Amino acid sequence: MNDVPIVIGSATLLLAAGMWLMLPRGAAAGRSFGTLLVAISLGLFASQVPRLGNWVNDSVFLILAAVAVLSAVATVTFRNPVYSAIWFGLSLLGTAGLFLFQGAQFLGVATIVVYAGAILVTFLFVLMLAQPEGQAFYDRLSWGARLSALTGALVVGVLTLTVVSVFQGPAVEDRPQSPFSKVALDDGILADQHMANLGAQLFSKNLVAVEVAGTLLLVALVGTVAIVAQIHKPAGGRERSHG
Amino acid sequence: MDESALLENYLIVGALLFGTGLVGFFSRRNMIVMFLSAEMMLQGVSVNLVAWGRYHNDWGGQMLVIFILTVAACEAAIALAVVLTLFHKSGSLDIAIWQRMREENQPAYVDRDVSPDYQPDHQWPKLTPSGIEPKPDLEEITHRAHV
Amino acid sequence: MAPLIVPLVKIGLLVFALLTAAAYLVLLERWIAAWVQDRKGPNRVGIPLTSIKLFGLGQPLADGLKFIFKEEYTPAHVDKALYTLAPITILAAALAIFAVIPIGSVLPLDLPGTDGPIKLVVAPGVDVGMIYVFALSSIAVYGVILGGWASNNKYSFLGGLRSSAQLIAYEIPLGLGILGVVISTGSLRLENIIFEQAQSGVWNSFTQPLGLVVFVVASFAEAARLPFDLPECEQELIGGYHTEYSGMRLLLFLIAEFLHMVVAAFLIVILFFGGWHFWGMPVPADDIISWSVAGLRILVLIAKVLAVILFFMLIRWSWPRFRFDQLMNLAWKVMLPLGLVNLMAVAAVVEYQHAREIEDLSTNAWLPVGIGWGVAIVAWIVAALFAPLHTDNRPRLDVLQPPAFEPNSLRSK
Amino acid sequence: MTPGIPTLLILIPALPLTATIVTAVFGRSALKQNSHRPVVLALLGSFVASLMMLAQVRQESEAKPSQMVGWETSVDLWNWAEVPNALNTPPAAHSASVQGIEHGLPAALPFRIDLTLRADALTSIMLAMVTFISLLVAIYASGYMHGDRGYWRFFSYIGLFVFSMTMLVSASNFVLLYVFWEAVGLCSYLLIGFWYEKPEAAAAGKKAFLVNRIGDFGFALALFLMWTTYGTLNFHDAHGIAGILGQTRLADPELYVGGGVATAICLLLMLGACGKSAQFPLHIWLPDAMEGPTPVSALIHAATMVTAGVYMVTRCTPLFMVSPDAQHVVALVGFVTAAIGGVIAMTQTDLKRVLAYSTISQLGYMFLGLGVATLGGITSGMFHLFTHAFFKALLFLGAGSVMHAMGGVVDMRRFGGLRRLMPTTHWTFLFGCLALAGVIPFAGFWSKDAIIAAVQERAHDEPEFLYLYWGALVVAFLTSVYTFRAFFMTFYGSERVPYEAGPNAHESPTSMTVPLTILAACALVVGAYFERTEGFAEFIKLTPSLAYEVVNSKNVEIVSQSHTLVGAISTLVALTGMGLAAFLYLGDESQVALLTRLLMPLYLLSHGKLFFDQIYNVLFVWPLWTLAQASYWIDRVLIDGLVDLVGRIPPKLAALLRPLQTGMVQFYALAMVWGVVILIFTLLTWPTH
Repeated sequence: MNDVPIVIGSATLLLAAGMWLMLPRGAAAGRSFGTLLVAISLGLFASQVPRLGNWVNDSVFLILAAVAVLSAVATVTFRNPVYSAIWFGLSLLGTAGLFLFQGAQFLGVATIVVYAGAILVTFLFVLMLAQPEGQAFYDRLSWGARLSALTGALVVGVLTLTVVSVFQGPAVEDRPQSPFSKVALDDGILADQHMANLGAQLFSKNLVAVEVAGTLLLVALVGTVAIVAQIHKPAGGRERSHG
Repeated sequence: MDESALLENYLIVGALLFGTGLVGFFSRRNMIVMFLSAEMMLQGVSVNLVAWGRYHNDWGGQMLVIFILTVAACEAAIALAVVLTLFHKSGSLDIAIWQRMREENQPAYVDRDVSPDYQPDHQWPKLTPSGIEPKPDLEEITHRAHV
Repeated sequence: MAPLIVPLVKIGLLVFALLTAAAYLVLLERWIAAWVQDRKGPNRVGIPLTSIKLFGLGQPLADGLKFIFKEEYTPAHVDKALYTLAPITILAAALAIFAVIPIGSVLPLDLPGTDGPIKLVVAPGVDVGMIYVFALSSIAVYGVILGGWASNNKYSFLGGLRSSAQLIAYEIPLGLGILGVVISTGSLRLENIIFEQAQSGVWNSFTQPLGLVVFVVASFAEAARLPFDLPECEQELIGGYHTEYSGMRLLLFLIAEFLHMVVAAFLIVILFFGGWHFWGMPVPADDIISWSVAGLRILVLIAKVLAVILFFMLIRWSWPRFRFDQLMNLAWKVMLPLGLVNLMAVAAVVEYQHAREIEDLSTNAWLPVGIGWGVAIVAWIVAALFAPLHTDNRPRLDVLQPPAFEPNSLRSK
Repeated sequence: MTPGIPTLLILIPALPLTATIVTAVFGRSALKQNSHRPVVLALLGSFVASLMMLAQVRQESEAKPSQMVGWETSVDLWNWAEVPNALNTPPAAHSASVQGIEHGLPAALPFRIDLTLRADALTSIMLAMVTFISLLVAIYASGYMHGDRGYWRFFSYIGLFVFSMTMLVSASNFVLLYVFWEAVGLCSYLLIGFWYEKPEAAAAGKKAFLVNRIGDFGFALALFLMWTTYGTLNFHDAHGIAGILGQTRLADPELYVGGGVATAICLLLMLGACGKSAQFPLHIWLPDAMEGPTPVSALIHAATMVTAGVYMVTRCTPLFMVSPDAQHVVALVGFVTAAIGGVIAMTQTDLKRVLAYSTISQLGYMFLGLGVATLGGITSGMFHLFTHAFFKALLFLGAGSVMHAMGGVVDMRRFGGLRRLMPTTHWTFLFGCLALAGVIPFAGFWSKDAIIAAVQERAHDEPEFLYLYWGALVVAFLTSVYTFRAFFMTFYGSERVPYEAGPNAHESPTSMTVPLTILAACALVVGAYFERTEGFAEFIKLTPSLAYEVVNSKNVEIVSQSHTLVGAISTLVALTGMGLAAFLYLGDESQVALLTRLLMPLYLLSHGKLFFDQIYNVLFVWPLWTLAQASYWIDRVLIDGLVDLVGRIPPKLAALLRPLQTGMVQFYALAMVWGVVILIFTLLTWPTH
């Protein structure tokens, strides 16, 4: 078991190096090497966690996770922001698949509706309006690429180490085990009437939170209009109505 | 399915998404890509929450993710408005333009890797402007275009 | 192996049927166009190498062949990856929507390894069916946006931008129209929505005429059919987002457009016109259904869908295109409030029925129907008064002089 | 049906206040040159109300209940402040309560201030006088101030002043009195500095305000002392506590604390009165106050506000009665002031300043009368206040009329012989002069004689007062001389008009001459009328605090046996003074020059106003200025230096952290995440046991 910290540490370093190589750094090359390093690092991370025990489940999960994480890496490292957005959309699809895999049907679909259908499209819209030519010089540059890649990888490493050291502790009896059987889960969170249960939860236990979220949406709407309205406020009081 | 193994896998996926988002937020200069990275961090958190909710057979995780979605929508609206405002003021999505809030005697962050007169890869030919410059249509300016 | 085979067969049949249908819908559309314009439509192409014309039924085949064998031309200035990705995205999304759409109810076919009769839907039992449809229709936007952007052409680009704005704007009234049905049914599964209407015999279009109007208008816009085909209007944008496309890629775009229309027709029928239900048909439980009833249901559903598609085409050839600002006004100032009003009315009626414990709608249909129509008429009148769509061309008092040129100091830096 | 006394009491101040608000709000934009209308209307209303109240008070007073001493009534408007158990050890003097324990000591006294108005003889006569003079002055000012840029401002100040003054005389506790005492001071400041663009006017306003502060300081101390001594500040009995001037205490004079405390209270009150009524040594502000518009001089600095001190001392008669030392101080101060005023007025060349010093002198007479502290003295002091208001207002308004015609010139050497040019002003001014000089039968004669007679009466008991008696006669002589000096210099001799007046110097408009005429008539008759009917003194005596004197005093009768003799002497003195003035100023100026040369030191002394300003400069202003400079230096260099030193440390510390503020958003996020990473890492590796 003593090699776990070493493997995770080296995976972290590989991830940092790979991310650094992949990040846009002007004319510097080495992207494909960086991609290789990141892939190796992800493989090392994957090697340190137990598998799910069923080859169908395993493969589905691994594919979804790979889609999500690799698209995420691509989002961050692609020079063209439009590509970044597309990759992010793919990453969202992967995440939505992960949600579905967990039995969170509504979240899987809602993520696509909200993120991919509304947020990302709006951002693509703005991006295309602002940078119709695709990329600008600042998209070829990074701020502190080395430091940020190291920091991000370090966070991943620390979190992974924490998780692994808790779940695969030296004493087998100390490792956490879910107290819920398959039957209990099927009666609870994996029940057939998913939407009905979710709605019941949402509007009973979390009613206040729902109201607060609604208020938040309203406030954000008003705030957005207020912020954007001042763009069109001319200096000399001349205002063109677009009503 | 081994529930604790599932949880562990999901936690690590969440950590990876979160860390990748961090890297993007730190290093990218384009405000919209920064925003995408921030959203990616939220995705990592959401994955964690859903996994924990399944592990504990509790709806709280999914509830929280629903609220994360709400907050993300609000955040997107506000961030979009702010980005648009900043873009309107500077004509660029570069975050480094907005480093004026630094301390007085701090040196400005300047780009070293690419010269400022960077030209994008493709240079498409442009037609030479010719003929008479069109005058602004008075009617279009002085009449309502629509209701 | 049956659990895998049955869905695969379903998918294969469905895709084949849809693609063929799309091709023949093009022919149908051209016929209708000719009929509307009082001329002859395509009527020559029949069986090749013979002189049998078959009313031009061979036309789709010829078209398809032409598309397939045309040179796959990729302009030099496009972003190749996204240029290729765009039509694939849009077609994939359009096809994937059909995964949850029931075509009829069930077939009383008892195969080994399957439990019960075979459901005539690719993915039965998806609890979030309606939201799934919604999610995939929002994915379809990407095809248009990316196609427009990747073409690196100003017309395409404008088409893409218009499309994204339009689709996002009309998703809200679309959702509001769906929500009314979902509230009154209490389920997001399309099968349940049909079954509910079939049981009571009161279609949702009777109780929610306002919702129907909102949904139909929004689905026209989502399908980018004619009164709302701003993203690709020939007169302004040449071909919109598919200006730069040709060959197979263009074919994919065109098929996807027709599939959108088909999806819209299916949804309108299922949500508002009772799906496979027609009065006088027996409504037995799924597991004791007979072959004749099952077949009748499929026929009824297809007939209804065809009728709606015909309606779509008639509208296309009889209605002028909106201007873009009118389109936006219609979405935000008319359809959104109308949808909200409908939603609130439905919610009130449902609450009332809950409170009075009225379970069987068929015997108590007058109240919801009356309220629905009353609300619809009143809301329509109010909307017509407050959001007139005529053009106001009075001189603008605020700008009588052309604005002076003001250099934007920040931007020039 | 006439409104009752409570309604009138509220109405009298409320009308001018309303007019003030209306003028202040709408004057600038809407009323403009019509700003006088609301104020004049309100003052007319107030005056009518005061007359009605006077009649009712008279009626009520004569039918007063037998157990009452004098007659009074009070109206509680609302409770202003209340602190229960404010005074835990009741003062020795507070051994009486109205109800409950007759002479016991309550455990604790509340500090309670009500907004209470009172009506009695003194108040009602003051109200009538104030509103009448104000009304006439306001009418006069509508002509005099016409065309001024701050027209609306002027009238809003006038309204505010009348409101404050009426509240002052009708207040029924010392706190309220003090508040409005300050309010009239404020109005005085505002009106003196009305033409604030003029540096002299601004300086005069400041001077008046500051000098008044000294007096007010004494007044405030007197209030504190009274509170600790009597446990209340009410005039009347209220809420089971005997007021300072209430019926309980008046009926039993033993309840007044005597000795040093009483003297202290009285002297502090007197200090306040000195400030407000321009008594020596605080008289120096009044001549400078003539920088204000002339109607203001007439209204505030001659007729009404300066009499507030006299009113207050009169009101507090019971307190003064228990302290003979204080009485002597009052009398002495009064006499000294009268003499100073008379002497200085002899040589002033500024018409308004002559009148100002004569005001000081006459106020001194009033205090002399109050200081005599017999019933006769006090009533004659009040009587002089009353008559003086009329003829002094008349004189000032006449002077204003002259100024108006002469284009603002007040130097008597630059004009002369105006009697043909301004006949109405001439005649009315003559009436005023006769009244001031004390010529029979003009108003001033009766009241001044009453004072001199009261002094002489007191001299029977205390021979020291004989000096004051002779002194008062000398001052009367001086009064007569300087009054007619001013009169002759202005209206007789060869006709001279300064160039500022322009070619068409003429009589003032009707709105100015009508008040002059009315006041002239009053100056002629009020004294004689009240003297003949003896109405004034009889009426004033119905005031509770004076009625107590009637009950307790030995000499109930108003002196009248020696009155005739005194009257004859003073008439003689006045006529002699007139004659001297005529001799000096009607002929050629050689006599004046000769006399001036003969009495050069005296002349210089008088012309230099006895050098009070200079002495004060040396005694107070310079040391204080030096002290202030030293304090300024200490504050600037020592204290500020220390504070600055402390303030320089944080920037130095902050300079260490400043490089972290790079302006790049990413850097901040990075720093945050590093913090989290370090935290998690520490938690992971921290030894748990």
